[in-house]
Amino acid sequence: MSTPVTTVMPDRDPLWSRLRAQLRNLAPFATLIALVALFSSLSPSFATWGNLANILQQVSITAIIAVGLTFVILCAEIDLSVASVANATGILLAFLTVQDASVNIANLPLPGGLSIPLALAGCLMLGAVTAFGVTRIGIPSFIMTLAMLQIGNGIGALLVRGQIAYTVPDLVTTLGSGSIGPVPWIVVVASTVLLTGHLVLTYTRFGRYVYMVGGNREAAEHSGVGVRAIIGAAMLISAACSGLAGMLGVAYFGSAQQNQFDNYLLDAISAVVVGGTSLFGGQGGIGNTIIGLLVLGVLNNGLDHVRMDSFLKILIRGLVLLLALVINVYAQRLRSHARAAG
Amino acid sequence: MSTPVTTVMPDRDPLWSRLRAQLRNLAPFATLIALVALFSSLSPSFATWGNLANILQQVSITAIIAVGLTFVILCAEIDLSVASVANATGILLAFLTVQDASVNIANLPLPGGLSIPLALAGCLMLGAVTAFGVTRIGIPSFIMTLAMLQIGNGIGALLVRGQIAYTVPDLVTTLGSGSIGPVPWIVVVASTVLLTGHLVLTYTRFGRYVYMVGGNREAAEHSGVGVRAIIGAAMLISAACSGLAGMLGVAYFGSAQQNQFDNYLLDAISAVVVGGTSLFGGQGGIGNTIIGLLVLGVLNNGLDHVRMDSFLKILIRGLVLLLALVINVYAQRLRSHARAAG
Amino acid sequence: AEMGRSAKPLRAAFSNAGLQATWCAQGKSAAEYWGKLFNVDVTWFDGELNATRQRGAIDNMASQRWDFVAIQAFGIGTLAAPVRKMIDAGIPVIDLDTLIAPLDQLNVHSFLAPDNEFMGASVTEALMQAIRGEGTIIMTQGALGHTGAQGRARGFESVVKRYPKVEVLDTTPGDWDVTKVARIWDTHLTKYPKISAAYFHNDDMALAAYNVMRAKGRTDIKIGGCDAMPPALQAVLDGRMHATVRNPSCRIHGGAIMAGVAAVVAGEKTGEGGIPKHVITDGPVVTKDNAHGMAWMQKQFLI
Amino acid sequence: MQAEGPPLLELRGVTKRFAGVTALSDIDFTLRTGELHGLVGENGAGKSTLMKIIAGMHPEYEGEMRLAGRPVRFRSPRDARDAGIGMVHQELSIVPELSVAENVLLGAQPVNRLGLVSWGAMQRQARVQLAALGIAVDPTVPAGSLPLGLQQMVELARVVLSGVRILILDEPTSALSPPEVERLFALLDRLRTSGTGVVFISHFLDDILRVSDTVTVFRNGRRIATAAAAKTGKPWLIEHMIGAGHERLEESYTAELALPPRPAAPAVLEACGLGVAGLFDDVSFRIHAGEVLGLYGFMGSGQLELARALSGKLPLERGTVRVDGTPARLRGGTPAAKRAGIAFVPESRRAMLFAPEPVTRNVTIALLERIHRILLRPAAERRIAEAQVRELGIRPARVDLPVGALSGGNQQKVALARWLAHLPRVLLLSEPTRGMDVGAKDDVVRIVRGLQAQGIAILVTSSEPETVLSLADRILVMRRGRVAREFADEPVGKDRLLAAA
Ligand SMILES: Nc1ncnc2c1ncn2[C@@H]1O[C@H](COP(=O)(O)OP(=O)(O)OP(=O)(O)O)[C@@H](O)[C@H]1O
Ligand SMILES: Nc1ncnc2c1ncn2[C@@H]1O[C@H](COP(=O)(O)OP(=O)(O)OP(=O)(O)O)[C@@H](O)[C@H]1O
Ligand SMILES: [Mg+2]
Ligand SMILES: [Mg+2]
Repeated sequence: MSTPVTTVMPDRDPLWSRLRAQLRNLAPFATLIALVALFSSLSPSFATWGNLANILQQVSITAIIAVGLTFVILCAEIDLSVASVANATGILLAFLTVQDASVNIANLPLPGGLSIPLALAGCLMLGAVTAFGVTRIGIPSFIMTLAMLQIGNGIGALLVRGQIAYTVPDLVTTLGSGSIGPVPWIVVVASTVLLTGHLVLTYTRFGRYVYMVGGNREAAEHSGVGVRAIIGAAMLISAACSGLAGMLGVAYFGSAQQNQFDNYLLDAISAVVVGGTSLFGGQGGIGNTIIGLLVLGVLNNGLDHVRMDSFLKILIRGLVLLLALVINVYAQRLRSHARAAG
Repeated sequence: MSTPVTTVMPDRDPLWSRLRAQLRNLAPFATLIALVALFSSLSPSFATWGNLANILQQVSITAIIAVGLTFVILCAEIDLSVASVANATGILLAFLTVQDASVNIANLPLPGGLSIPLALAGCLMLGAVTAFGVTRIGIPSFIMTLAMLQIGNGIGALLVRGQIAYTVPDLVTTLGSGSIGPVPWIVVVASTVLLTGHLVLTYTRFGRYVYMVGGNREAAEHSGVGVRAIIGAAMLISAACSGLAGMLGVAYFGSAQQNQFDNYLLDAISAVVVGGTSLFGGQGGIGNTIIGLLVLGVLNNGLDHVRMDSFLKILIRGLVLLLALVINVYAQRLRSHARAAG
Repeated sequence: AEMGRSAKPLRAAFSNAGLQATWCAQGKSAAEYWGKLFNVDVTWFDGELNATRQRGAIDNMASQRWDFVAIQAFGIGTLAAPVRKMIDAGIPVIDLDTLIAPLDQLNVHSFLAPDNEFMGASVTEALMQAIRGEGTIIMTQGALGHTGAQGRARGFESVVKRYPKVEVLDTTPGDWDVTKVARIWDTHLTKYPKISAAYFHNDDMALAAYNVMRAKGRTDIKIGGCDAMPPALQAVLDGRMHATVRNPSCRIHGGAIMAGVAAVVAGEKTGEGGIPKHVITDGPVVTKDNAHGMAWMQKQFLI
Repeated sequence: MQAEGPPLLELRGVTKRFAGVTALSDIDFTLRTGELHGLVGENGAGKSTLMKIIAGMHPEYEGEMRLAGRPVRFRSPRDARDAGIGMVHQELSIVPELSVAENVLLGAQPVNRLGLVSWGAMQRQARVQLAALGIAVDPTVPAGSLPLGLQQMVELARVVLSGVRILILDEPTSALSPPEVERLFALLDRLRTSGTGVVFISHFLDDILRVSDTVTVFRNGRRIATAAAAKTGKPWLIEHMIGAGHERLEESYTAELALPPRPAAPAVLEACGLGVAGLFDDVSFRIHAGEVLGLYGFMGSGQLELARALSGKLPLERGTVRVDGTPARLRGGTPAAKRAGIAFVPESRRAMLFAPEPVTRNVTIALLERIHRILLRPAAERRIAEAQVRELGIRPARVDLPVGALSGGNQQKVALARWLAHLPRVLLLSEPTRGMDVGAKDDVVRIVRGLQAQGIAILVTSSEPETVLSLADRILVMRRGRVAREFADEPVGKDRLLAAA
């Protein structure tokens, strides 16, 4: 073989080039800062500690769902069933818990906390069906999860039969609606899930495979990565996260009913992509998702603090979302220019 | 020139191989036949002429939306804003029409049918924004139209302000809810739109370009096709179809209100993909969409005819949808095997 | 207790199920109208017909200071935590139309609501009179999970039971969704050649179904609705609908302003000696006879 | 042949920069009427870039272009087409779902008086155009259902016969069988007589010398030389392409070589009765330790699919595979093949590299589990990648650069490095030198020789005789999915291979 004529060189200007490489991540961050500044100037009640706690609490459920969705989207797949699985799991949990006499559901109460593992098993089963459909049968995830969305809704409807159930096991009630000191438990749980997701994606072999599968599926396959196993695992993780969010959500809202989680689908997808994770896979991560969550959380919360025509709010939310996306795209373009020039 | 030496033998058994090649289209058709047989056996009121008219009428609005969506999906893009644009257009039309005194909206009534072109211009403007975002800024259509979904909802909310408007111009009322003899006008309109869509896709260069762009974007570009113009046009067509559906829908339902069309998003997407048009573009067409529309139309209508637990219906619809998808995928696989072996 | 205009401007927060619904939008206007008269500055938190969004909005409401608060919950039970926080902070919370949580679990200042069972029963009774206690009837329900719909269905059934010659053909829910109602009614009209009357859990669904009936030339069906919003009054007047019953949005939302002002200015207590824990705000059945007056009262935000 | 026609196309001082990289600098280029102009150069020399400028795909450039004397500037491929310029691209551009007829007339579907697409006319016209290239296929079948070589012919039929005045062919022959190439050349000859100017790019220097009137050599984005083909020769071309160091390369182009005697080593890979319906059948062979088996066949003979099947990518329907005597369960896909010790480098770079990811991750993706079962160890990864970069002489020698920013030849080396850092028992190389310039090809030969010395079994599949001849110790020739002949321990040359195929 040829003699080594070249030596390995370090980066020329590490700080500046690192910054530029982070542009994709910086753009949503800038959006976040801008929104915070805007709402702080518009309303004195916005920039308070109490409201910060509010925001964190409000994004917690979305956050848990978004972690699973981040795995799926990094694999260049999509999961449209997250909200529906969350709903079905929450309802299943309540269905398996003793309800107040006033609640009129033919449910199957189980002793103790047994309903928790069973509900989790339920959502994992839904995830397994999705994984099977996508990886084995080969149905594109977009339509497979579209069908699962309806199946999840169907299961929820069948169990709760238009009624509302209120009681879930104590453990879940505590985690969903209790606090330790000033910090709501649900924020703690969401942070833990986010952190775990980040660690898995960044520091484990599985996490690397997720990025590689999303980056170039064929190349991953040719490198001996079990692509179908990775995608299946991402689908299962997504179902598990949704299930957890559904259980805590029932405790948080204090009730389990049909269609309760519907808008978490768009919220979670928006959070992931506004944060800058690419829908084409392979780029982004939990850090991005956190920024995306905060952008949307601040936007939703901030608009409530500003006196404004209620009917205008919906439009403004849409416009800000669009603006965030445009900024993202331009930032990404700048970044790839920077990289090509570097 | 030398005699042709590279020859691909013509198919041995043209009929059978043609049939096999059509499997992708046959599978949804078989699903349709099975559903019709099932519901006919379950309910005597299902297989009647009157009910056929019902089904056709019920799928008409979805059909008009689905035509535009077929163009978009054939280009390998997606439009999640169809229902929202339909809603906004319907509301805009009512907003520009003189309302009954009992309706309490600060609207801007225009004389005569002037509101119709204006409402159409409105939906085309929304389509133009989408087209600009997707083709010029480069935002993936999935998230661009997600943002437009919210913007459309915002515009609708701002115009109708929680009220319900009832009146639209006479022309629209006739087309949306009138009949010629036994045939509802809306079925005539939907058929015309479907037929036009089919003719455009099959017999115009533009239509063929749509397939080329979806089948191999690079090849289309190399052949001098203005890919961005084609995608932009598909987005505009989708917006126009949605707008038309929204206007007729308001007449059909007799009212314009917020969130009225929400179901049509999933219905239209399901119709297109259940019919066998590929989400990856380039394969399928209006013929497929028609089958998909009928499958879903029969399913929704048939379940209404069967005496069955209302809560179970939701689950059953989801399961049948999933089944249709699985059959589609297997049929396609069989077909490509047939092709590889042929 | 003594009532009247507040001397200093009061800050009140309101939220109802979702301003997409005409009933809620009318309630907002009524609250703002009465608020102006009583020197109350009303801030609105839209529920957007969505349990999650409303919860977020009420969380935000609860992190601010108010003199009093009035809430109609979109999803029962979903707002209990932030509402409890406001009650604990001493803010009078007036519960509108739908229970925020079972009354024994949450100490709201008062619960102003119509009796859904009564509304369902009274309109059904009017329909029974119209068809002389004989024939067939269909009920198109709201969302099955909705307590209002459940009450209206109970009222309907209690009346129908008393008419043995009336057959109930179908009770498929329309989920408040006019597109679904149109589809269901296509099927009903095909399936049942003879339908004498139809009861809808709200007027919007009734008017959507009327559209289908007219298209199929079946305008002989006696239609009953609920809410008696202006377009339905118009429909009653020109004979498209036979009857509806007033679900008095203005009375409920305006009443909340008065209850709030009384609580804050005059220190009116809740329960015995003050405002009752549960105030039933029923409205009347509306037929051609009283529709004009009902329309006038609504314009003045009286009912 | 002489080309003294008037200038058809003239480029003056064309420079093209891509965000910091100068792909072309100050190029002058002239194409005359009725001239067939051969264009050669190393990978990344800028040949395709110049042609894309001519075909309107890069509207931003410096310099000027004149068409028949008049200055032009194309904003889009459509402009160029309207001006009578057609290009067959290096990458196949077929729309697989559409019919053969539509692919032949892609973007120029015939319309009737009403402006509607006329399907009948389209099929007739497609038949005529295909027949001119000597192929008869049913124009109504989807183009994607044809073998790769025919797909390429369909694309050629589209551009070559669309009546263009200037025809650009960017490596059109890499997927064609020799008879197909012959027919293409005959057609080009006819076009030339009718006054069409043709630019022909290829790494097959013999072909270039055979058909061209004029040849131009590019190096590092500059035009190095232009001369009448008759006055040059292969050594001249190589010298101008490579600059210094060309002498060694010229030697490796011997016409006939003797395959070495079979080594007395144990069999590593034993394949027995392999088959997949419609692709190949009844294929059996063994590869010994330290042996390179060449698998040669025309496009569509099944050799590429065979390699994919051995890699676990394509499910085998019949037959058994043993590695070191142990049966390999390939049902589990590529991970199972990898566990069995089989590694695969596919023919397309796009199918093996993660373009935006740094070199390190591209090198270590296949051996992460050897570093740690669960966790990642970035420092260890970096060390491994740096060692490989040094070993293979990958330039620039930076492991943190996105692999997409490397030139083609270097990308190919990174793909090889992935398996060198973690030696498999069996290495499957599919078209390892397709589209590579002579220098890069030579690097691959040396890398393969190094691996051979370490005792692994190597299978090289290719439809280019040169590739197989330069690498293999023993050669199997495949024809229509079956093994047609074996060459072992005997002299073999290009003509004998072709005769067997
Ligand atoms: N779109 C692009 N963006 C950035 N760089 C590019 C782009 N296209 C080409 N280049 C660079 O321009 C140079 C010339 O590339 P070009 O494709 O013209 O080479 P070539 O001579 O055709 O090589 P080959 O023989 O491998 O096809 C290379 O360094 C390549 O990386
Ligand atoms: N798109 C690009 N972005 C950034 N740098 C590039 C790009 N394309 C090429 N380069 C760099 O430009 C330099 C020249 O590339 P070129 O393709 O000419 O290399 P080369 O010496 O011909 O290599 P090989 O013989 O392996 O093809 C290389 O250092 C390469 O990394
Ligand atoms: Mg080179
Ligand atoms: Mg090239």
